Amino acid sequence: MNPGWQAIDETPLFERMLLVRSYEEALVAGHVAGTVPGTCTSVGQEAAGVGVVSALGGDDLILTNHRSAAHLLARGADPDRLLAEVMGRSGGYCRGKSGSLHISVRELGVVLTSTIVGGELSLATGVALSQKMLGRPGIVTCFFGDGAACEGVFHESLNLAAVWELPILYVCENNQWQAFVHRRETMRSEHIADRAAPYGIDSATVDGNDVVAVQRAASEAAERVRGSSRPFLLETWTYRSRGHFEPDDQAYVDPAEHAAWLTRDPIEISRQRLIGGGRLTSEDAAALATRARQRIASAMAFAEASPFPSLDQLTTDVYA
Amino acid sequence: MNPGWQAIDETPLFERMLLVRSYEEALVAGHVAGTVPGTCTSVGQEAAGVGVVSALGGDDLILTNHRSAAHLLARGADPDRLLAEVMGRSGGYCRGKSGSLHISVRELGVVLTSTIVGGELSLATGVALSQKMLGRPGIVTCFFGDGAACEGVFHESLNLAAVWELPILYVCENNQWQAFVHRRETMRSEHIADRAAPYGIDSATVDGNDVVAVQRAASEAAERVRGSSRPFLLETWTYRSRGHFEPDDQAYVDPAEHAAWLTRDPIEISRQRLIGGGRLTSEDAAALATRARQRIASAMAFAEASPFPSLDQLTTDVYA
Amino acid sequence: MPVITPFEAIGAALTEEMRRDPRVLIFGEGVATKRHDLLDEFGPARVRNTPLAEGIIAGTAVGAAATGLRPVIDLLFAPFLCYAMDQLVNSAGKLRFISGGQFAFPMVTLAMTGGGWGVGAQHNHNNEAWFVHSPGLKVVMPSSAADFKSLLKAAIRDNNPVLFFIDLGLLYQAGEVPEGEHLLPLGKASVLRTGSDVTLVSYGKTVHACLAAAQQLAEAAISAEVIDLRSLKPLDEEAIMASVHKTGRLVVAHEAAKMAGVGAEIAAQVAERAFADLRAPIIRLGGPDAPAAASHPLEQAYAPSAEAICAAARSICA
Amino acid sequence: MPVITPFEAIGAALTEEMRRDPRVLIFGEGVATKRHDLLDEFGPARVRNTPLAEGIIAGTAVGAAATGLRPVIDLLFAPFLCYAMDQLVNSAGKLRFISGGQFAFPMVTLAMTGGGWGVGAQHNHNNEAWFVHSPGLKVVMPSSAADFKSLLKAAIRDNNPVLFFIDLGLLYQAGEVPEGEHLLPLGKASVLRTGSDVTLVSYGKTVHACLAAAQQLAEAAISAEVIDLRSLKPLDEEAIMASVHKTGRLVVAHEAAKMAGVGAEIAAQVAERAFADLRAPIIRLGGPDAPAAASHPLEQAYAPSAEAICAAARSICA
Ligand SMILES: Cc1ncc(C[n+]2csc(CCOP(=O)(O)OP(=O)(O)O)c2C)c(N)n1
Ligand SMILES: Cc1ncc(C[n+]2csc(CCOP(=O)(O)OP(=O)(O)O)c2C)c(N)n1
Ligand SMILES: [Mg+2]
Ligand SMILES: [Mg+2]
Repeated sequence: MNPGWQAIDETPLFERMLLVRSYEEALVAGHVAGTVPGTCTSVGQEAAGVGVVSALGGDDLILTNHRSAAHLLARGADPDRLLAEVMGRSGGYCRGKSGSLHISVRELGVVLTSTIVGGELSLATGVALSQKMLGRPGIVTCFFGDGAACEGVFHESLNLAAVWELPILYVCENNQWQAFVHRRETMRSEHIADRAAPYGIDSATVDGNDVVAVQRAASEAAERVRGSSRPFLLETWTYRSRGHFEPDDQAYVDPAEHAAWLTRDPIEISRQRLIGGGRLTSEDAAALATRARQRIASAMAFAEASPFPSLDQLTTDVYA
Repeated sequence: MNPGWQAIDETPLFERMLLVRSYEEALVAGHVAGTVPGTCTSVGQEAAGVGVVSALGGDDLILTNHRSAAHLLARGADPDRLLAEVMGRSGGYCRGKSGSLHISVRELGVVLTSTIVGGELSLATGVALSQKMLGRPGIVTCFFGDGAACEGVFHESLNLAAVWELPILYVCENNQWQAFVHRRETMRSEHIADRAAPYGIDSATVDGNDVVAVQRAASEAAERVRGSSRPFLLETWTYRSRGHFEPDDQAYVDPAEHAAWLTRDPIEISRQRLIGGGRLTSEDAAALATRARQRIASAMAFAEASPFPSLDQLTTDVYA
Repeated sequence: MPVITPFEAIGAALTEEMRRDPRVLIFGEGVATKRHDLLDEFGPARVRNTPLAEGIIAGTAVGAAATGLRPVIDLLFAPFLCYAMDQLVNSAGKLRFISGGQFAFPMVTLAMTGGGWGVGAQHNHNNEAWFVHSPGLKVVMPSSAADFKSLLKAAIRDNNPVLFFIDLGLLYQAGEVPEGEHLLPLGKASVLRTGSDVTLVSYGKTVHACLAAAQQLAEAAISAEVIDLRSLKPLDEEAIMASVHKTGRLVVAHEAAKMAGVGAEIAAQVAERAFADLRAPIIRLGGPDAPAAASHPLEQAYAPSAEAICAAARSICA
Repeated sequence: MPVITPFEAIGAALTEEMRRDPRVLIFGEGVATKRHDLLDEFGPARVRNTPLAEGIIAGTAVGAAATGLRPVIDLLFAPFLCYAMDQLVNSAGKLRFISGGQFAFPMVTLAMTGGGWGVGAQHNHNNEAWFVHSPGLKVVMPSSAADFKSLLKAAIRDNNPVLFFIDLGLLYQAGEVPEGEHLLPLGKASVLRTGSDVTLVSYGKTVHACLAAAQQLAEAAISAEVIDLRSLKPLDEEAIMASVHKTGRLVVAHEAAKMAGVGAEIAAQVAERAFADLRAPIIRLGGPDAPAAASHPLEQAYAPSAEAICAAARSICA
């Protein structure tokens, strides 16, 4: 599936972004209220996550990290079980053992999520090796941040994927921040994509706040990986609007940079394009937002009703 | 000191290469005789090592690895103490505790030698940080192999050196081999130098078997590091003529490649140029070779006479 | 006496040592952001943010320590030390010996560990025993705000690589910290409560569980001595032996997994050197041989509780 | 019975398991070069050389294991595991638990350790205790050619990540290896010699020092039982308890540093569970708390000798 610009129906992407935003607004509110632990939100990065995931096929696999809400929800994860996991409840996808930072949902092909920065990069090659050697159709999409691109395993992963010709779509969400450090302080080049060529890997950079542009770029990139069984690196240029981890006063953030990016909120960009193109009225858009909030409200109810794991869970799931 | 081609006096470089070759021939003979443990020789790479080290100033520091004979001897290390170290004797530079694989000689500015592949890359940044923060004049030269360039720490080291503007001359001896694996099997590009640009580091590649070319390229590179207090990557293109570690039958080596490189033996290239240029007669050259062998013979006598460390050395030098 | 948190005590120790010695510097991911008071006072050369790369952060510290600086690095959470094991173990711990004593490595590595934030097993993993088992390193793990400051100052002045573990559960537990210059020698334990029936040995957060247990035991007319190791390497064997000589009974507790944890070393030393003094089995309490869960009740149940320590002591004092 | 070296026994185990199960593959630095017989039989997809990058070698194995393959990786020397600690400990050991049981990691990591080649502390470092202290892993360390084969076959069939340590000193010590299919369960120790006065517990190369010591002890009319742990995790506690119940005396010996080594765990378990059986202090012998030197006499003196084990046993059998 390689839809051209026209072919892309933006409304479902818009809805997914609304669901992600509502979900994370609920996490933030819950944190303030003391009912939800701190989390890494992807507010401002919804288009980067939703755009890529919506370009993937059902056979494709995904590896992600600590900032995974958009990837999981775009892939169709159940908000009930996600919220339950974040809140450490037995009804969560990982029985409450993961919490928010390393949620895997195998049934959706979201495998081996790691919160060790670079963990996803170190595991993606093996997942792709299985796909290749076992003759499975899907490619492997590996989401990582600009900070992860500073870890040595980034270098090792790309080099091995290139040498072994592994079907990996590397997706770097360059959100300008690496926890409490700006990308500027950690590398001389602006773009992670610049680093792919020496390994013999092709790359592209896309406006990560335009969900349609991301979806198209990701579709093209995924097709190249599928066709060549070679890795490709796609960089989504975006911004982490909220702090690194709740709570975070962002006192260290340059207000001008922050303000400039807020004017490019991915959901707002999408909303205006949909309304401008006559595909939605502002009432429709508002209704979709309300529906998303309602879905998350019921998920919160589910999560709060889900019991904590019993203490025997301390030692289960350790050995196979 | 930045001598142009003319200015370079090749004879002392030729002598150093002869000393290195004699030293390693003695190690090999000793190994066959059972008196010397196995070692990693740099036979075929003498020009790469001697050329670079001879371009450095007395204040400059060197980090090297398991294949260090040319670096150490070119820097003026005493063959007596080197051989004693390789043979695990108390008269060795490291009291016999290192053996051949991680010989440091602090008094010569050869610091923190590590046999962990990439170890020198992980330590060079800190040494350069000291030079910079303590206002010392010398730059830091870090020798590593093409294999080490596959370790993640290569990426981390170059990135940090670039961001912190550390005075490091990275020297990759690309000898085509990584133990029992050819470079071809481990990376898609032929040259390590290609990997420097994305970090914002300039690089150059030089014929590593031409000691004069290496000396000149290294002098220029060192001057750039000195002048800019920025890292630079120099790749010396050479070949590991003997095995990885004695003994090694090299059954895995392509005979054609091996033969082709043997025709470019760095010592022979130098010898012919010196004789051709009328700077040496073949008798002079032979006499220099004999002198080198004699020097190593006396070193072997010293080493064999040096006692093994006493058992109390098991627990000394652990804590400061 | 001023009451401050361990987070503040660490800042105070860093400030005092950086004022005292210009060779001391600190770097790590976000250090300059989170410790901007240090940045303001000492400037960007001595207080540095780094790229996200634990290996080179540690390697840079090792190289700098060997050549004249005295770096302190913040590697954040103990599991991230996994990316720096080569630099910490193979370089910092071994290169002095390998070089025949040519180099020393005065450096301190900070790492948070233990439960408290519900962040799960890739942030919460007490791996301090790895470093106790590795040559050439020192390992410190304080239990009070005052000790955080005194031990960190001593660690910075030590000429060897020191792993300084920060128990997350203590980071914001304010306590009295004396003004002015106080240093504690590395390798000396402290007897926080004297007793005659049983010795409770611990470190970090679990020390407080031992003190609570001792309180409960006192109500049951069992006199417990509580030892805070403070430093795991060097380990204060003599303090442990002296106490067991007196009490004849030993309970060792820590949050780290019991299996091959530091408690095993202590129990083994006592079983060898104080066997004649022992009047009862040596009991160890530690985390299960499993990763730590994010879920709050599981995370809290992972570490030995005062009740469990009390019950263990009672079982051997019967 | 054919007499082969452990190097050959490892090759035989790999060959048999790769024939039996097409999901088994092996990769590492030079594996395809050094094991060209495997390359010839199974081809370049299942026998792979890799770039020099332990982290991604291990990470690739973890990712492959979770998704249907059964990788064996060769990381060469134990100190090089330092570059793969995150993948082995934080991923292979923890992600099953973290994911609530969604993944299993059937993979084997080979690493050589111990003295014998005079290559110094960055090649020779027995760090197996780190992995015994880490959740979710299994740790195996054989002492004979036959066990190398049987334990490696069992490790390859195990559905968990197994660290398989190869004692360098044994690699070319040929021994009888029975033909055909023989597997040993992971977690079961073997009593190599029965005795009634003292129990000698060890693993790897040091098992042979214990057997020699037992011989010498017999001449002094001391009857020593020798236990080869074979697997360090799971640890066969019952075999140890049963033996100490009989002998009342325990000596534990290994080449790894004594400080916080596996011997500490064994001594601690006995001091807790078999206290009533103990008739004498528990003696541990292990390497000094120092890196291993390259110099031959120092390297050889690092590991406990038969004489030292014998003397230790005599000291508690007096
Ligand atoms: C190995 C490791 N080091 C540090 C951390 C702490 N940490 C968690 S997320 C993060 C920032 C990661 O930045 P980036 O890769 O750009 O991802 P982003 O958070 O921006 O999505 C850091 C430093 C970690 N989890 N793992
Ligand atoms: C971390 C680590 N992995 C593997 C080894 C084993 N080893 C020693 S040298 C070597 C090859 C290194 O290749 P390269 O970096 O090109 O240096 P060269 O030997 O060619 O000079 C290997 C694999 C090691 N010493 N350290
Ligand atoms: Mg980022
Ligand atoms: Mg090479």
